Amino acid sequence: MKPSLPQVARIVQIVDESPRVRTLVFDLSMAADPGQFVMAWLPGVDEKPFSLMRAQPVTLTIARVGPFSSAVHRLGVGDRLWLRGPLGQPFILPPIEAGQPPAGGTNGEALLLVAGGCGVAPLHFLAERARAQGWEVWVVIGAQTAADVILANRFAALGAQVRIATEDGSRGEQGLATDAAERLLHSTRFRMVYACGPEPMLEAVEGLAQRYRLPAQLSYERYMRCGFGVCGSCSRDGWLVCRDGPVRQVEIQREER
Amino acid sequence: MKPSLPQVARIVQIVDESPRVRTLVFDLSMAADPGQFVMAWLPGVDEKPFSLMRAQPVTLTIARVGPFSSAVHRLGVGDRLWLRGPLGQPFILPPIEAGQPPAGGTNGEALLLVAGGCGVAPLHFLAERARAQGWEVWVVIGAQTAADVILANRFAALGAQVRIATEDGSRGEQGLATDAAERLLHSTRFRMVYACGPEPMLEAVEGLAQRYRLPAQLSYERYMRCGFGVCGSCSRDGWLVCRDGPVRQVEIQREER
Amino acid sequence: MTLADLGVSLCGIHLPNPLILASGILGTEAKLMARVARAGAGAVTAKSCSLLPRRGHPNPTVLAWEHGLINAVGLANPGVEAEVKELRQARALLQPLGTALIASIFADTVEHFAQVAALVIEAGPDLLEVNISCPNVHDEFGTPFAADRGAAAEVTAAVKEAAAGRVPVLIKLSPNVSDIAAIARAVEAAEADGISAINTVTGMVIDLHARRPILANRSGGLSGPAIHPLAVRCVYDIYEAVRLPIVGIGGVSSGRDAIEMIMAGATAVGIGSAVYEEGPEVFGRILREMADLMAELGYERVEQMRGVAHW
Amino acid sequence: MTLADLGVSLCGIHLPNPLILASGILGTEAKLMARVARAGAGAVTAKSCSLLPRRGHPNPTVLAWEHGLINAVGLANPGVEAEVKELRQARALLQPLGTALIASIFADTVEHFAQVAALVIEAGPDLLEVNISCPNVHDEFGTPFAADRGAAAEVTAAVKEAAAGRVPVLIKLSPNVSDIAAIARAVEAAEADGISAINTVTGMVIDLHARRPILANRSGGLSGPAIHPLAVRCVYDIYEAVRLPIVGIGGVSSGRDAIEMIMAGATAVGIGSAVYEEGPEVFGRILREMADLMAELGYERVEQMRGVAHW
Ligand SMILES: Cc1cc2nc3c(=O)[nH]c(=O)nc-3n(C[C@H](O)[C@H](O)[C@H](O)COP(=O)(O)OP(=O)(O)OC[C@H]3O[C@@H](n4cnc5c(N)ncnc54)[C@H](O)[C@@H]3O)c2cc1C
Ligand SMILES: Cc1cc2nc3c(=O)[nH]c(=O)nc-3n(C[C@H](O)[C@H](O)[C@H](O)COP(=O)(O)OP(=O)(O)OC[C@H]3O[C@@H](n4cnc5c(N)ncnc54)[C@H](O)[C@@H]3O)c2cc1C
Ligand SMILES: Cc1cc2nc3c(=O)[nH]c(=O)nc-3n(C[C@H](O)[C@H](O)[C@H](O)COP(=O)(O)O)c2cc1C
Ligand SMILES: Cc1cc2nc3c(=O)[nH]c(=O)nc-3n(C[C@H](O)[C@H](O)[C@H](O)COP(=O)(O)O)c2cc1C
Ligand code: FES
Ligand code: FES
Repeated sequence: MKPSLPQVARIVQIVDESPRVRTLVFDLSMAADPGQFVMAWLPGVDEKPFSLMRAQPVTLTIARVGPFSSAVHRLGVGDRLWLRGPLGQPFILPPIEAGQPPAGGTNGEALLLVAGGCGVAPLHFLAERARAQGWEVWVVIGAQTAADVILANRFAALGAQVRIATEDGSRGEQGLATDAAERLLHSTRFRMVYACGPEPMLEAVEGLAQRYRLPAQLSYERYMRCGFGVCGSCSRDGWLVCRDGPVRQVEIQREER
Repeated sequence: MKPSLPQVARIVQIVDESPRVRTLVFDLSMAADPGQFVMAWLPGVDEKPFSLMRAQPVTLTIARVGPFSSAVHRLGVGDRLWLRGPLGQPFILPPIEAGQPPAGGTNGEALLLVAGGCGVAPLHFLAERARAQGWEVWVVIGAQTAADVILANRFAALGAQVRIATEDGSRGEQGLATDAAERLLHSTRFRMVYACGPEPMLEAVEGLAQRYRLPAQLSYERYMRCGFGVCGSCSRDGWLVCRDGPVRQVEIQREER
Repeated sequence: MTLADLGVSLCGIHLPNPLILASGILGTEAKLMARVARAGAGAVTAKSCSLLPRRGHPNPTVLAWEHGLINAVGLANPGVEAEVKELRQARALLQPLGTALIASIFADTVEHFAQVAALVIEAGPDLLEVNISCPNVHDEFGTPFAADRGAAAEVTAAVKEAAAGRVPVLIKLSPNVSDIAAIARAVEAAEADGISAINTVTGMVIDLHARRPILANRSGGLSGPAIHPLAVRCVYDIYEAVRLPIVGIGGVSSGRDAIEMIMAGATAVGIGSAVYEEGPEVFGRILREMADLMAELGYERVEQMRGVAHW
Repeated sequence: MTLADLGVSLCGIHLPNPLILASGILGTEAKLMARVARAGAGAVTAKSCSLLPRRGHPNPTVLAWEHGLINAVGLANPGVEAEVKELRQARALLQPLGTALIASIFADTVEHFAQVAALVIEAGPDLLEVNISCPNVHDEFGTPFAADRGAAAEVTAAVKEAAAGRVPVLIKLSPNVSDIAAIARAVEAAEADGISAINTVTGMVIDLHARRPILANRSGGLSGPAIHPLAVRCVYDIYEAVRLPIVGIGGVSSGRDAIEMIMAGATAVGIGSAVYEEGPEVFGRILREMADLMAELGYERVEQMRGVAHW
């Protein structure tokens, strides 16, 4: 058995991304890939899963939505959280064929990342990896209102193309992230679609990917206990979010006619 | 914890060395060094330590002296014994300095092996290793009577110089192994003395080595339970035969005057 | 040697092979149980259910330490009403595969045990497992039913009456007792059809930096490789004490471990924590290892190995 | 942080550090105990002795499996008369090192416990440990003294009377019970000076080719890493139940494990099977790890950590 007890980690930096979302940087590094997650324990409070926003050092982007995330938001620099992981299956970048993508170029193919809510965290980690391999990366960040849009300039700093969609139109395009994604799919040649966010968004992205005949990788959330495929708490019809996921690979469907 | 449960092994060959001693060859190999031993289990009978006479394949030379060894002697080819090991500290060959010992030569230094009773078994393993490294090897085999002399021609076949001493003079020199050893120490320049046999013989060899200002390596026996330094059954004044030994390194003593 | 040769009969129910998914591992959903069945299990046990839904303990509830797992899920379950629906669906999915379905129940009182049993049987499981490792509320010390001969026998008798012969009843014993054979005898006298042994071993892991037990419940149940020799001893002791078939459970993660359980006296073998390392596919690997070992050892049928370590 | 800061007081006896060689490990000879003391142990416990010499069980008696050891040495010992000589010699060798000496006894009846106690005390050990994990011959089921509140209390009272205040008495409890805290309370009521917990956990390893348990005694006692969380839980439960000092024993093989025991409530920590991996030098390594961890956690004295996992 590979041990997976929680490791203590100290917060070394806190960045407020929005009124409800902050990014915590820890004094701990892990060998992990984008899309993988950790179980974060706050003694006496709870233990919950969070996607890695970065692994070296470990960085989490956490929305204040309930008791546990609120308790985490009350922590300051120097305070501790206990982490176990990395857990789960990561996003996979498309294999690079000989000489492709050329440094700085894309050979006409790009990666499309669609993020809703805290889904930006693992997708930022993915964008970083993809850019390092030379991929052209397009990101659509969806939010309800301008104040909820997070990490946009961080993506831009990576050299990714950023599109913002807010439901109230207060920043970027007005509408859902998937509307903005569809407009991009019209105009640009993509190799793969990645998405992380609320389940209705993932469903819509899956539909889009199918329509545009692209493979997709979608990251899901479920209540978790073990985080490693034993307790059955996170089952989606027999598919375990913690072990088989959180990232689900969707192949290009054969056309039905 | 490295596991050390018994492994089943089948006897593939039996060689009668004397009326009381036979050599059993098993269908099992171990990474082990001369001087190391195994615990041999016969279900429903007992478990006892035996020195490896060879490790690849595992070979044991066993004297019929009591209940367990008699039970082992009743086994035939195809029968099974259960072995755990290798255990204990091995004999160590002297470090080879650059170009020494020259292939086939000895630079005027040889190794002296003194064997009593079943002590021949680990010393045969040692002789094999030493010869392979090019050492000149002298062996003294002690026994009560000619019928008890074992493995003599096997040593000879390795190219070792063999001296036999029997207490009744029925084969080789008359007297104790240590008497014959002393005569050799007079005439030949040795680098190291190795001995395995009854404890009084080991004591005498230690005395000889000290007199001739040679380092010695002596292999001891004690009743054993765990075989790995936990139960304390095999203690010789705090020195554990199973774990610290069975081979004891005796450095050249400073001259007292 | 084909996999068909691994078939066994447990309380008159045919299992295509002796490996059973243990309760509480992946037994929360019909489709998940079907997945484990497809991976090779001869039977699957559902997560234990109670009369009313239970949220279970707060997290952390399940951890992996160096030599096994520790959990204090706290018997979270959706209650027997929802469970019956899940079991019905599971039954439909398992039937074509030939995999047996085992329902598992627990309760806080003897009466509630009987009630849940009567309700859960409506779903038509092939066997009913009764988890008596929960505290006995009739007992002033809160001793678990499984730690008391009288309480264990009472639960057994009540569930047997509720089952009314419609389904064989397995009583699942706890290793946290000084004499598991005595409990087994009491349960046999109360006419259990079989025994499952063992449930988890109570333990605790403390985090030095947090200065407290990691599990929110403080203590939890140890499972996995660390408890295997303890489980083998329990099965061995029970086999000496009673004539009932035994489902041997505890730290089985290889064909060797499974056959060891059978030689100790088990009719079938539960697999729980081993799912941790490699997922449901662990069933296929253990079955292949069992078949290879049986060929090596010269056995043709699983029953030939049962109890041979007793002499 | 110097090693001196690791000193603790156990039942009024000063130990230079909290690590104690557990009974039955390397405790057969005075010179062997002295060697362990030189390797760093704060106290050493001798192998348990009985009134008369005992050969113990035939081999195999001690095995290493993947996650620990299993043994059925069968309490082989030279009898109390020879033991007293060995203990006297041990005492002479340990005194200059500042290492405490703990005698260990067992017997088949309450009366014999008192007799061995009275005799062994003549050797002048610093503490007396009473191993009650052996079967109680007064009990019709052969229940171990450690599994029965009444029997445990009786032995405690008898040994305390024999000791007559000349040496503090530690009662060593078995984990093979359903409620170790209840036994601890009984032992406290009978005026034990401290509790050692735990002894080994009963288990079994079967060899598939031999088709039988490997130990000649069939079952044996599990120790080492596999039992550590079980031992921590026992110490935690006992600490909640009684006010006596506790020697926490079971699977301790690192500074982390030792501090975990202390946080669970242990005053001192027994080390047995960990000797398997690296010999008596394991004491030095664990002490260094403890010192480093205490510095990291901000503790200056061992007592500051005691029981902090309770809140
Ligand atoms: C694989 C995985 C990765 C995750 N990664 C992240 C992450 O990177 N950042 C993050 O903040 N959370 C993430 N979560 C969610 C996180 O685990 C918790 O569910 C979240 O912190 C809420 O816990 P709580 O106790 O504070 O509130 P709860 O009481 O559990 O939830 C309060 C309400 O908020 C809703 N909610 C839960 N999560 C979110 C969310 N992320 N955004 C909006 N509403 C939510 C719940 O459905 C509920 O209605 C992830 C979950 C999974 C399974
Ligand atoms: C490290 C180690 C290596 C050993 N290697 C070998 C080996 O290679 N071959 C081997 O035959 N034995 C070897 N032995 C001895 C072996 O373990 C048993 O002691 C021996 O087989 C006797 O066991 P038994 O039950 O048959 O007789 P027991 O009843 O134990 O002994 C009967 C009598 O024979 C004596 N005796 C024990 N061993 C011998 C012996 N080798 N020669 C003559 N008398 C003896 C005993 O002292 C006793 O008086 C070794 C022992 C140790 C500790
Ligand atoms: C996470 C988890 C949850 C469990 N839940 C239950 C349960 O609900 N009912 C039950 O009878 N046993 C439950 N158990 C115990 C197992 O069924 C099994 O008896 C135990 O884990 C030993 O087997 P193993 O070592 O193969 O895991 C659970 C075990 C684990 C690890
Ligand atoms: C080989 C062996 C012999 C033992 N003999 C005794 C004994 O004589 N008396 C006793 O009280 N405990 C005995 N024990 C139990 C240990 O003292 C200790 O309680 C147990 O091994 C748990 O600690 P550990 O995991 O550190 O080994 C023995 C343990 C082993 C492994
Ligand atoms: S959280 Fe336990 S199986 Fe996914
Ligand atoms: S045989 Fe157990 S210590 Fe040597």
